[in-house]
Amino acid sequence: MTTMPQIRPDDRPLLIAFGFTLVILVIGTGYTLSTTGTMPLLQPSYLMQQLQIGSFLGICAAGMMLVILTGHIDLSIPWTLTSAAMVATSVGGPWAIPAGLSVGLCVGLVNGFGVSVLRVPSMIFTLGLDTVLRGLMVARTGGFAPQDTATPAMLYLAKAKLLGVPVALFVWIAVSLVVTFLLTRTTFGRALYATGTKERAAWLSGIRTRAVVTGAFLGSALCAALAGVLLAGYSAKAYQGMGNSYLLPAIAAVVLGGTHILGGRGRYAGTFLGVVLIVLLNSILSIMQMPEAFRQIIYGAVIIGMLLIYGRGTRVSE
Amino acid sequence: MQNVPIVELSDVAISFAGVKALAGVDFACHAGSTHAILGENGAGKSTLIKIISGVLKPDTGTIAVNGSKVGFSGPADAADAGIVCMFQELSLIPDLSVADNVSILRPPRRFGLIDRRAQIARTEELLARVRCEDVDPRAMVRDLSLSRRQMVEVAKALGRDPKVLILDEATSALTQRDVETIYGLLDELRADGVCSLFISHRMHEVEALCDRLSVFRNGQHVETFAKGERSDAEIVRLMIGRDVTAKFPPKPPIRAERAPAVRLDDLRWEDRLKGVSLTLGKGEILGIGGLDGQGQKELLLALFGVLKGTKGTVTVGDGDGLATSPHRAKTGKNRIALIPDDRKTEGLMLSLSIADNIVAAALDKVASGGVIDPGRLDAAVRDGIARLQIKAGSPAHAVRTLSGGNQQKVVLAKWLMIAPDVILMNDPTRGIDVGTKQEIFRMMRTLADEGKSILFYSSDYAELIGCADRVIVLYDGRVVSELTGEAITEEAIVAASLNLKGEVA
Amino acid sequence: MTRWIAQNRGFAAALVLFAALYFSYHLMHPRGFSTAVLVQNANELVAIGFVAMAQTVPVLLGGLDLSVGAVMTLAACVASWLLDGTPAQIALGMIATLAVGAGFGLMNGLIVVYGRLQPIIATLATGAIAIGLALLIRPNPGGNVDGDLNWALTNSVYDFAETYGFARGGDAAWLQPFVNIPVPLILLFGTACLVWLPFKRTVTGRTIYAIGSAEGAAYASGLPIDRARIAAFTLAGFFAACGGLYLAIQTSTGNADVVQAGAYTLNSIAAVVLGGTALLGGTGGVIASILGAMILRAVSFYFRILDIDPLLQPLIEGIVLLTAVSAVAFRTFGVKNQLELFR
Amino acid sequence: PAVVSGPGAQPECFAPWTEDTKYLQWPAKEGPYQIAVVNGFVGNTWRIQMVKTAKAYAEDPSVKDKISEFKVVSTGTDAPAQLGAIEDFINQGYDAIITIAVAPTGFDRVIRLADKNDVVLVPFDNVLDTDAVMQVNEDQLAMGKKWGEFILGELDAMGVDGGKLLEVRGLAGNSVDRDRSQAINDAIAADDGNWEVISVVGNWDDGTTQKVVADAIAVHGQFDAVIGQGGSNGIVQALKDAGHPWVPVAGESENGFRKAIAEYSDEGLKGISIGQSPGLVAVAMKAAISALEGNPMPQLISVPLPVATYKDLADGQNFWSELPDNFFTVNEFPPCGVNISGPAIMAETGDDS
Ligand SMILES: Nc1ncnc2c1ncn2[C@@H]1O[C@H](COP(=O)(O)OP(=O)(O)OP(=O)(O)O)[C@@H](O)[C@H]1O
Ligand SMILES: Nc1ncnc2c1ncn2[C@@H]1O[C@H](COP(=O)(O)OP(=O)(O)OP(=O)(O)O)[C@@H](O)[C@H]1O
Ligand SMILES: [Mg+2]
Ligand SMILES: [Mg+2]
Repeated sequence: MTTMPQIRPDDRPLLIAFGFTLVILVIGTGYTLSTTGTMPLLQPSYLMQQLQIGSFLGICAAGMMLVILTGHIDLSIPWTLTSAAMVATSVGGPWAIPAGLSVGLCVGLVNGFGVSVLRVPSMIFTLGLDTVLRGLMVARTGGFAPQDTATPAMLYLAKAKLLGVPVALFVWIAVSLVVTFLLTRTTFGRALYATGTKERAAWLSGIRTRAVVTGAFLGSALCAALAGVLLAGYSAKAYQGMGNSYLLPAIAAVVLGGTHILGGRGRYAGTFLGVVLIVLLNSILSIMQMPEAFRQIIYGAVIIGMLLIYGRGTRVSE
Repeated sequence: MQNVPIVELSDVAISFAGVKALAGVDFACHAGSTHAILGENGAGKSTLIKIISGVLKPDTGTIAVNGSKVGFSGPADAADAGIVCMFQELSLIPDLSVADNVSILRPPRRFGLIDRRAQIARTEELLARVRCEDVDPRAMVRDLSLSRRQMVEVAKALGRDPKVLILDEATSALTQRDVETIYGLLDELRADGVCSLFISHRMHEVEALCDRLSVFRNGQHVETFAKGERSDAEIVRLMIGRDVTAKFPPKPPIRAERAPAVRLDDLRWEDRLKGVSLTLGKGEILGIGGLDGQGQKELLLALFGVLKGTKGTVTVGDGDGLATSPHRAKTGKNRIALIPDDRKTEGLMLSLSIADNIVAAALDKVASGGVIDPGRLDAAVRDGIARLQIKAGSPAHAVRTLSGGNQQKVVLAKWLMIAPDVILMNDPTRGIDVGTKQEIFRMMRTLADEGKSILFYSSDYAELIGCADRVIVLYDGRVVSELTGEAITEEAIVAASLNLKGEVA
Repeated sequence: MTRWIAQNRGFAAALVLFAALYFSYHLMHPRGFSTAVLVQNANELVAIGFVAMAQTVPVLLGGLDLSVGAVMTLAACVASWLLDGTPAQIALGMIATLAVGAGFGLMNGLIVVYGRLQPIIATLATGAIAIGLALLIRPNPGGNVDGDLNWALTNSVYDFAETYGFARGGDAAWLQPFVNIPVPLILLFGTACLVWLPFKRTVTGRTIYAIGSAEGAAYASGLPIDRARIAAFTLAGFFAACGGLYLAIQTSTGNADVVQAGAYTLNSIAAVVLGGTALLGGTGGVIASILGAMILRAVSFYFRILDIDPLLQPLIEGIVLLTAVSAVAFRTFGVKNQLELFR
Repeated sequence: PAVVSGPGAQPECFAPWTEDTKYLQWPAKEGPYQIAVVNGFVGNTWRIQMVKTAKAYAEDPSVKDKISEFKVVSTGTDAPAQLGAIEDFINQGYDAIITIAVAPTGFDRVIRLADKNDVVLVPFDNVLDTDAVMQVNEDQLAMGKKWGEFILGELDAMGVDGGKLLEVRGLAGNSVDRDRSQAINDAIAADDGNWEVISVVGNWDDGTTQKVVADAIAVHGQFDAVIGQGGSNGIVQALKDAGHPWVPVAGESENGFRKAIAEYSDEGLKGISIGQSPGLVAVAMKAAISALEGNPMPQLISVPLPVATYKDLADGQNFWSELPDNFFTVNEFPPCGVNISGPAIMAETGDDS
């Protein structure tokens, strides 16, 4: 129990996540060198491609972080993402992207209402809404989105390159800047942390916690919708189930980035690193052609291992 | 008392993240005595008893029980050694029944399983000993009032057959009658050879109860002496290192006519408020008295917009109605602030930094268009810390690292930042040391003089007498008495609290 | 009685809801109120019922166990190798399966307690590990489970007796009051009563409630916090393994289905909530969660007797779930002291 | 059912799997029949198309009068729920139950109950590892073999006799994935060329496939051909994005894939598209009705593989360039009188945008 040297406890997860990312790169490069004699992992083009793919996850995770900071969780990401993509492509034309984002708007408001006003546990309300969205998509499209091809604008955002860097990456960075600004420089950000720490005390301090929680869910749903629109651009079309693989990695990224799962603590830079880490881990496992069984085990072990190293979570002694 | 001390600490030191909470403490207490531990907020009293009761482990030093060294690995070990602690924050489980709570650690068993019937019988017995026959052993603790809970806590402690009984500000929420019960109990226990360690900021309680006193200051054991060896003034000087002359600032002369800041007419809510009418004048400190749970808390909450479904008319300032949420209350034409009684869950966000807590209510004051101005924020925080003389290493530290008194100051600082017109206070000095209390009272008077209105509930009659311009006493959700000036006396308040006259004012 | 309802309002509401749902299902079913239908419904309930039980224990602590579905799957995969041969071998296989589940739960508990990790995130990770192990054990679905066992445990008491030839093949007079009871129901509620109810009445069991209700107070009272935590996760692993064991017997198969495991985990949380147990911990119980699971199942029964457009079914299911959990919330509109809304 | 000797009814439609396939016969029942389809997972295009085909076929004049009640339920990937639904329909007195099994085993109990009640249980698509029930499927091994041989043939024609092949696998742990992959690799092994096979897992899902193929290209540079079990749109997309030269690709029967083959075959996208058809459900329904009428039926019914290569694609016939990518082109089986085409179901859906 002595003073922590130089490193602030807040920075520890960042440093560890960063270190771990380097370790992954080294191991992966070692592997490719020994098997094929190449080192794609260190090529800018490969890294760019990974980050381009990672940007969809990154955007989802940014939104998820807002919700986790309030002490809630958003399980409706998969079908929010899918619905936004499917609606966007079926509207088409210049209104495609606004239409997709407005799906996010609606989902966020409903989630916010259910969690903050009705006070249904977010775990279960967002799960229910996810099921409803899936039902809506199954029912509405009957399997065939009337029009499922992405518009040129979506294609541009997801696939084009600007100065050799994928535009999707710029979108991710823009989202990151917005979220960082929100969290550190606005009253909304402060209120978010306060609400996540102790909603009762925050409410009694005159913070409109219902609005704050709703805002967080809105942010999450908008991010998911944006990711959906981009993903549809990347795949050139929208399809059922495109969001299925974004929920758990988003949560894992947020947590690996040092955000406390019960809310109130965490920094955006951590989430960003968490996403990079997960994306690289995934791509290395797939380069190694790791069978699914080991993939799952490694995935689990990495999360546990890193959190153990963070050594967070104070024992309650009071 | 020349025998082996029942608990003895030698050269104990502990620090938290570099902050020394206790250093080089030698302390001993003996069987058959009631031993007071005194000190200002943050002196290290709670830390001391947490060490004795096994909650915290000292960094250095040893603990001996009955002369033999022990190393507790948790409260359970200490309980095995006969050390039973009533913490300042209650240690009852709200979702378990009273009986479950009372026998939580060593329940009576049958066939290896908890015997519910025996448990209830045992609980009834213990409750009878603390004169709380009105509490149903099957009731959930969460349904009890704070004072009943404290009494259940006492029953629970008794049920453990303590050799050493520690009460850390355990009487802070108790009514007079219960306090008397506890006095009686402690006397009985002393006769049985139990050592009681008693922490309180109420000198008269210490006076009435204890035979020995130990004073702590800045994490150090200053002195231990028998009752009567020192005068009150000397004790206070030992505690805070200076003289405290007058506890309360002088009251201004009584003014008959004040412009009303808040007017209540027949305010009703559920079965807790049964038609409260009163007027709070500008620049007035209006005290609320009465036994615990007579609607005082509800009255304050109602004015702060927490309660729904209130009836009756409320006029705030000139013509505003009742706020519907704390946010409305805070941002209305007449700003209202509430200092809640439970600062750990209602007043503070414990793991957030001191700075974040201080600005929590006034975020828009340090921001323009929702964007925070770091310069203004820092200035505001510094101002708040300075104004209330909060003892803190850095504003970036979590509030939970502050001692209770300083935590309370953070709550006050938070609300002063919105420059409220009406301040509602629910027992703001609970667990606060004399020095700080004095500061708080002085601040209240200054605020009043600036034209702010204060509605102030206290469980301590002395505070009402010393501080309020006017006192109303609530009984069963009604105002039964209104006292002004010289008429504010302990007798008058007690009589009104018990509704002895049976009349409704 | 009034006090019981007041203190168990969620459970009482769930009971009424289930009774109404289930009764009208039988009324509409061409063979309503028959043993066959009861047996069928019971079979469908057991696995999710056990997993809901498993989820309840950590929830009472105020945590969540996101590995219950995966542990169930792991246990089923283990069982699919072990439930064949002589009765003694089968019995050993069962014990081994349950031990694997309980052991995995124990590991969860140790990680949570000594690694000081939040349960929800620790079990998210260990769940992945469990699925990985299950995939190693059963790369492809399959298995070999004693046929008699399958038949006997998935039918009524009469068939059970007939299969194993006791109580004169099920015709003994003393057995007659019970012959129509489905064996799966006995297994489910039997485990609940024999394991959970006694456990609840130990200090460790009560500590679980205490932790969920007020952890600091529980610690300060000297309760065995760590032991209770570990016990809770171990018990969760055990119940999940019971579910897996039954699943293996019912399907004679182990199947390391990732999607199914995830669905079971999420449904278990839904069941816990529907049963009236607070996710924040402290109140509720295992029996209530079985009831919650029964409600979940009962909703899907309706798709089989009513003529509902198949492509609308997922939507209706979602809306019903959302409405049910929100209905609980309408209480919040009656709350007069808004502070009660915020914990 | 009784085991009888062949031949069965309508052999042009209900072709036995092999010559050794046994025949089953149920006692003839009076129609019309109650028929239920118990689906597992719902929420991807294939399943939705399957459900719509089933509903459309139930309205088809050739069978409409023979069906008195028709229900479709989807239980999700939850084995007990699927078994429960089947048992429930047995209890309700349904005559035939069509199902896509969530697992290839575990149906012993419902098979036993179905037999006891003379209910015809017909698994299709994901079939069971048992010969106790009548099943309908396309031959997955043959499909894998065909894919492999076609690709090797095209490479041979191009004069390539060695290099890197990319195999995109399906859902781990699934028996269909296992069969297809095994047949593909057997075909490659049987070739005398010098091939290195890189396997990635695409889960039969466009997005996952696109990502893993893109990754593989980034790491390995270039492939001589791609053999994918599903998610074929994703393969095409990834090749296109990476600027990978068009090479022979084997894949499923998504409309988008066929559109791409038609467009780029001149540039080297020599494609083959073989589909597991959602129309199988109609064949299974027809087989169930036939069995209920008392006809002897093959225990394992083999539905011919709907193969289309770049040589025989025709717009408006086996793909539709105006229509979305996501639906499965092969839906009808003329020998069986199942004539519900993909676009026909689409027309039924209506265009509501
Ligand atoms: N866990 C902790 N982390 C950091 N600092 C702590 C911790 N516990 C106690 N302290 C510090 O130790 C000092 C002593 O605190 P303690 O709670 O013992 O005071 P106290 O005498 O009980 O005061 P009060 O009268 O307010 O109750 C304070 O300065 C407090 O800030
Ligand atoms: N969860 C926690 N983690 C770390 N330190 C804590 C925690 N909870 C409390 N503390 C520290 O323990 C010390 C003692 O706590 P306690 O709440 O008894 O304070 P206190 O000084 O007695 O306050 P009070 O006026 O209410 O007397 C506090 O100073 C606080 O810093
Ligand atoms: Mg203290
Ligand atoms: Mg104190």
